[in-house]
Amino acid sequence: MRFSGLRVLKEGLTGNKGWRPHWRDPEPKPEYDIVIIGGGGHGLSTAYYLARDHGLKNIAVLERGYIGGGNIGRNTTIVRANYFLQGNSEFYSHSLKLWEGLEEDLNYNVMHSQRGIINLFHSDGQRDAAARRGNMMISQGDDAILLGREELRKMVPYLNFDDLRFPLYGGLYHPRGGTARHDAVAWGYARGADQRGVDLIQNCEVTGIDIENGKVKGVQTVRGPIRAKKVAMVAAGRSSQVAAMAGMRLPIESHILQAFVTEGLKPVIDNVITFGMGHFYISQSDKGGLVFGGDLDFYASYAARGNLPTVEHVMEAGMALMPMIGKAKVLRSWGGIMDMSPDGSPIIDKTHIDGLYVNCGWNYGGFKAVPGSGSVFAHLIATGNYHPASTRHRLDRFRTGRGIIDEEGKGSQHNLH
Amino acid sequence: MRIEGKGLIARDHRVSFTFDGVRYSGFEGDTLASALLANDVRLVARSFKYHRPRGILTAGSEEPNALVTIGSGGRQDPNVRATVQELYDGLEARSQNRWPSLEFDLLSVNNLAAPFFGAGFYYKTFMWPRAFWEKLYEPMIRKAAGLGALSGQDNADCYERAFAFCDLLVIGAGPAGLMAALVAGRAGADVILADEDARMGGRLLAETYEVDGKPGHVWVEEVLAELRAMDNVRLMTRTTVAGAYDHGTFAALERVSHHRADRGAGAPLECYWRIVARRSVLAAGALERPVAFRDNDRPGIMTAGAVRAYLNRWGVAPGKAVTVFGNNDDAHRTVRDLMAAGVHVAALIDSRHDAPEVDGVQMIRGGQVCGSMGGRGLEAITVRRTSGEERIQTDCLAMSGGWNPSVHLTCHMNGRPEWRRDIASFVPVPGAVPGLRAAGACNGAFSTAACLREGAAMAAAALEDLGIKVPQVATPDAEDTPYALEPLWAVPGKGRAWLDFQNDVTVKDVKQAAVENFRSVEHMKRYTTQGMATDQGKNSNVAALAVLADATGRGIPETGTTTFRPPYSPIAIAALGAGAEGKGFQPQRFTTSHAATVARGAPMIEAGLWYRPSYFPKPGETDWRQSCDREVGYVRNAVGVADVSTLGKIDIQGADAAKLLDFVYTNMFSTLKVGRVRYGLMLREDGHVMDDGTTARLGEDHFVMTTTTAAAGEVMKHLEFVAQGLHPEWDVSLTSVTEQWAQFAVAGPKAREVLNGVLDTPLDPTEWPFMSCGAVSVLGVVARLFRISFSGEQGYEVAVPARYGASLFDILVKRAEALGGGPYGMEALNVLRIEKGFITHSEIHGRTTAYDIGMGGMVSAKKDCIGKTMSQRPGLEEPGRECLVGLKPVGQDGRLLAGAHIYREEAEPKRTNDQGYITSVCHSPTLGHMIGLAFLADGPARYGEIVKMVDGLRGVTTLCEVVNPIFFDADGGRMRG
Amino acid sequence: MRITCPHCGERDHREFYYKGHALALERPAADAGEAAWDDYVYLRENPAGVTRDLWYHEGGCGAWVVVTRSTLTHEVLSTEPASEARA
Amino acid sequence: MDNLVAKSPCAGLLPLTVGRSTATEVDAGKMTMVSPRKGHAEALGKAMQSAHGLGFPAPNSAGTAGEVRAIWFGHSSALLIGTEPADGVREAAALVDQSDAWAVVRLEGAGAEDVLARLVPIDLRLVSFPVGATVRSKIGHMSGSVTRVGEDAFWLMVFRSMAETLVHDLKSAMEAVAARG
Repeated sequence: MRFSGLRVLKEGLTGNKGWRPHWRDPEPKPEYDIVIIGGGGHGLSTAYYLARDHGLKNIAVLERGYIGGGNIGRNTTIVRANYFLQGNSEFYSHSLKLWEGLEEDLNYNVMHSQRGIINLFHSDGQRDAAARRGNMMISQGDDAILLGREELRKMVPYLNFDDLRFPLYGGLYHPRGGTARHDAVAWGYARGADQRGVDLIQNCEVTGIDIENGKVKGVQTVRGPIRAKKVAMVAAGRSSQVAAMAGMRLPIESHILQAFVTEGLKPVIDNVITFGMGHFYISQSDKGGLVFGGDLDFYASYAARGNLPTVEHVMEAGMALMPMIGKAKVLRSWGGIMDMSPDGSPIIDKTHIDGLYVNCGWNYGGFKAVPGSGSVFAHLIATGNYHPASTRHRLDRFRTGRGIIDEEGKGSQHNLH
Repeated sequence: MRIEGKGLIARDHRVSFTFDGVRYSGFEGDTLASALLANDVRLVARSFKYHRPRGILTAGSEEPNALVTIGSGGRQDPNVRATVQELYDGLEARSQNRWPSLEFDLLSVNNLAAPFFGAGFYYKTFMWPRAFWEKLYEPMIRKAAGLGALSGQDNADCYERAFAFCDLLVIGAGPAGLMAALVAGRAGADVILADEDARMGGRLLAETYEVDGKPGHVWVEEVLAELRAMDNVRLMTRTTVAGAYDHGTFAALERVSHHRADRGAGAPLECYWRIVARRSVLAAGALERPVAFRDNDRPGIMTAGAVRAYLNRWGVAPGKAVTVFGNNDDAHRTVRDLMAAGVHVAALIDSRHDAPEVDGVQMIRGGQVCGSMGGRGLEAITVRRTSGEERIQTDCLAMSGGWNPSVHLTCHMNGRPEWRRDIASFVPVPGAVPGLRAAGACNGAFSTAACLREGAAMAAAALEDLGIKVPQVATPDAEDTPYALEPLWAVPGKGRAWLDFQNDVTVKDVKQAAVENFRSVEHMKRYTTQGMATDQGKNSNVAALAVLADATGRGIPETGTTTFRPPYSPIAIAALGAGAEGKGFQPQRFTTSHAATVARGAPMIEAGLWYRPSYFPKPGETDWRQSCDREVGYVRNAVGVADVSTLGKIDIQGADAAKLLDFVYTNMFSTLKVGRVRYGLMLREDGHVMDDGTTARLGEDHFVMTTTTAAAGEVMKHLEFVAQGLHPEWDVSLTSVTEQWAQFAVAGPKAREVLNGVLDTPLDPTEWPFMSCGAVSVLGVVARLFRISFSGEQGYEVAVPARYGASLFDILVKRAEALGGGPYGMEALNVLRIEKGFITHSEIHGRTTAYDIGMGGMVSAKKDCIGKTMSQRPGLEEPGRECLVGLKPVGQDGRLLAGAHIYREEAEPKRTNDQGYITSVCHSPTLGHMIGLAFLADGPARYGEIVKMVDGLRGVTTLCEVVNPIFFDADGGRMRG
Repeated sequence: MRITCPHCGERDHREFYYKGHALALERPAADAGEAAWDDYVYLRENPAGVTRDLWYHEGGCGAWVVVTRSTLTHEVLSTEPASEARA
Repeated sequence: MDNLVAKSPCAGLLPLTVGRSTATEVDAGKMTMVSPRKGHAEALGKAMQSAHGLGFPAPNSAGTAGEVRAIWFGHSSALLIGTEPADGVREAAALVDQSDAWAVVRLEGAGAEDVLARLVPIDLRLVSFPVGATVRSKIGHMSGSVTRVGEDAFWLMVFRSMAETLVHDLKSAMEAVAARG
């Protein structure tokens, strides 16, 4: 079924009786060409692009709970391509281009909103770093504008220009950055993959990975064994446990990231604003809630909930930067489990086991990567070659020291990225 | 309509307020909701999506409809629940989400278009043409969305935060909570009793039950009086315990001044508490659930318990002819209370065929309300029974679908409540929050007697855990009626039946979600927005789950459990982040020369938490560059003085102090002689540079290490980690002495002359060669002197105990000025160091190695050190890495920009041709042109090459020559001289 | 979250800085080889369950503390000074 | 001839009285960080006892002997206040002069506990934090030291450079407490 305004009109006039499931709930088959472990954003988009770009159909996505139930269902919905290191720059640029055609491609309104992102800076040194980043973006063919203090004031007059602890020098503006409706992205990819013949199997936890003579043979699940020629691990939040089934240890630590939404309010914040000195970022959803977050809770955890010191720090940053949001009331807070890698950048690679692939380590930037990640991972799985936009996200870069992509410059301590 | 003789309000204290500009009056003790109802105001708000007229549904913080805006300007407070807002004289409330007025709201046209606005409609449309999303559709949607509005002005109220500790936290002061507090209080335990209401007592204030043979509210007052008299009990009214966190930590919000007309006394509006409790009792009560039927959202339709609360606590009848509709015995109380108060009850409709009889009222057993009529308020309902449908004229419907225990806090640590079939509700699982026990209605015990019993028992159990002896406390007599109901979630039929009132989610929406395969409860919630309004599904989640279960042919337990995230009810960001406005965000650190520096007009810039001067302007200078160039000139030609106290200083003592330094620095320190200073480079264990600085050997076992300002804390942690974690066997003590010493750089050809003016013994140049150090006497005070240089000139740093810092700075500056020099700031300091090719964190930004910055040779081959092994990974040493170079423009006027990227002269400036980037630039007054430090692929091999600097952001392209990063005095003769 | 510092007693975790897994205490010899160092600096077991990790009581007494706790429930099972943890 | 003039960390900032609490600056005199050398903890305790009349303080405690105080200050250190460390102490410990490193503020009055409850994440009520108790903890966003020196009096210490923030934070908390009556 194609979605359109006309369709909505027609259904509305006939009692909305014609709607059909967005995806099937098939029984797992005994064998697939490719099994994808993880029905989150990255798993679903990988399946979608395997089908769309490589004509592969005999694919299953195995999801332990419900599709889209991981971090794609609990993030702050920001989409951007403002990285400054080789490896990330071309990858996120690729991803953003896919975002820009996503609605037509999926025939699903994911409400991708290019409302612009402003990264604030507060010193000459930070301006230099912002300039380095902006220049990289431009050289990659993306958009970046360096805003001075007065230009910034025109765009976002409600920031604290008078007595902010770290005064506002300006911002790096990325007009094509923005937000998207996170759940809809998962659903859109799920529907698209399903329409192309991919089996999405929910409530199907993988309990083992079958490996013989260094080659992957399939997986064990709570719904029985499934044979597969290739297996892709895309289970951010649980990457280490899945990899352990294949006898692997990953350079990943799992950490909690909390996020917050306020009650619905009339439009007041038009862009995405990030306040690096306060580890704070905020946007306003189309529904009116202020959606914002900050830094990690900092300790390794799988509890998917955080604690108060981080909550308070995030709110302090908000009050410092924009005291006009003080009366907005926090409605809900939640925590996601982040795959923190030792350089803050993802891993998209083959493993030493033939036919076994890994996609993990998204730190807290996985949402914007969903289209790009699926596209380059599908390319790798289907062709065996690295996609040109993702030649550097290698698993062995830490061992060799070649091509470490450390945007924060914090080194090997996972929680500092 | 107010009922004489009823209610616990202060009839002798009349207060006046406005709603949408119309003046009304109420009494002290009223909420805005009770006062509006007393004034027969029924239309209070508009819903989120369809802009349906809405009234007041509940009498508590779970209210989904009656949200208003209080106040204006910087005090404008949107989305305030009228049911929570206490009335005060002069209160100004306004309705929300309507235009032009509450009565005539143009966007109520959405209601007519409802067939096209079903669940998830926007995912299916607004996709064409593509450009219209940001330009047309989204702005339209955004404008329509949201309820209240922020003023856009800075928040003008004061908020505060605090910590509290106790043995037992009792959450909720209804019968269960009061008994728990009483038992624990009498046991002598350290107790906090917190309740979100302005008045403690819970349902006992809203019902007509007797406790211990007296009216419930009288018993409440007696218990409170006893508790107030106990030193070991703290009563926190107006305090909502909003979140349960690890290890007995709770977040709570106290509404300190929302009920006060005068807030000018400096009192905080709210206080956000972190309460640490060794044990806790959750006595949060239960929330009544509505029944879904066609048009069940009209003003005048309320929960039955709310009708009783308005009647009994506030003396208000919400209608002249009230109808009661329920599926349980509890609803019958509403009939009895209304009749006893003389309010006409039009009918009692009980969906159960075997419901017990209630005398004196027209009773319809086995009937269901299947629709409502009315414009902006209820006028009539339709009742369906086996014999057919019947219309009843009524202006208020009190409905009850049963009660949901308030399990919310028990979900905050991922606990999943379990389904209890007999009460058709979720109840907490014991242990869901460690140390917390649920008692009373929130635990599924609904009679007053059961609440009292459980409250006492749970407190006793908690005290036993803590080893506190529990006294015998008799449970007072109270009603012990069993709670009987037959589930009724949604009355079948055509039309729209509301589940989530605020978000306009109907039974149809949930069913449609199920049809579209959003069958997981989480999918349904996200697809329909069910439960995502400001009440977070308190009123609707269980019913929606039941509808979904029915639509998917599953039982409720298999369909899933509802979960709740903190906070229990919304909390203002200003409360959570209280105190962070302006300079309160982070501590400010001031050097001892701060006041003098500011007095000289120096603009201050942040360096970490510190403030340092940018430059010291002189009269006639119109541009910072003029000041900067002049200050550079001081140092190059005469003498400059700079406060360098912000650099981290760590005192290192012990027999193994030298071993520690050898281990944390790449180069050797055990060979350093006493009285000498050495530059050191420190790596992280992953082989990249962490920090640099000089370390002086003051004695055989005594060193003082200098770190950069930015990395002082990080280095201290690192050293402690090595000393405690990796080599606990070493004898070494680490103490930060950053704050003990005020330290000033005195640099330039006349530096010695300035110093000799303050040193009690003049410097002997032969005893004080470059990189020497030692104790000196400055104007009679024991001080330290280091001959080091970050400027490339003859330089010293003199350190005195910080109490003398301000004084010494003044003296040094005065003496420097007398010699043609003066103070210099960060801008000049930066120029001086770039001219010398000295690095800062602009260069050692966490991604560079010793090799990259040309210091590969400083990694001693003779010993292991932190980071050495990993720095030898192939990728960190191979050709092609970007390494430090100097850049100078090909023409004198060429402009360099930090952050610009570097390309080969002929190459197109695109990423794939990128050769490096510029980290630091300045105009060098010494050389007369701009200079820069940069990282360039294979840089040191390319001296003399012409490359292109491109700054696309600022539209600047400059040809540059790659040069040695030491631009000035390459052999260092000046600083040794 | 509350953590018992071996010196100070039970404290709010806002006083602590977190480093990561306690294997940071098991620093390999310089010549232990590539695999050992990769293990030490980068690879993590990252258990969903009991783990031992390193916290620095930065806002308190300055002790490095090894905390044994569950990453699933945040329950703290034991704490000890890092200086005594390696033996 | 130039002369060095001493200036205290809170000069110009204190005293301050709001409601029922008062903050004043303390001139504590000589302050020395004392850290026992490896294997000398016992000897240090004895040396301190014999020379200064008080032993090396146990964690979370502070001792006084006349004008001399010893405040436990970290995992292996204490601050010896009001005296020059004796030679015996010097032999057994690493000594670091801290006389100028800390701002020392005395907060006293009936409201003092309530003021600190707004700043310090520790139960500082008299029953759990008696006279002679001390903690290293956070005061607002700052690392500091809190010692109860009397039934309703505390010593607060933060780094000297943050004296102004300490006074700012104290003042806000004192005003909020006072406004509650």
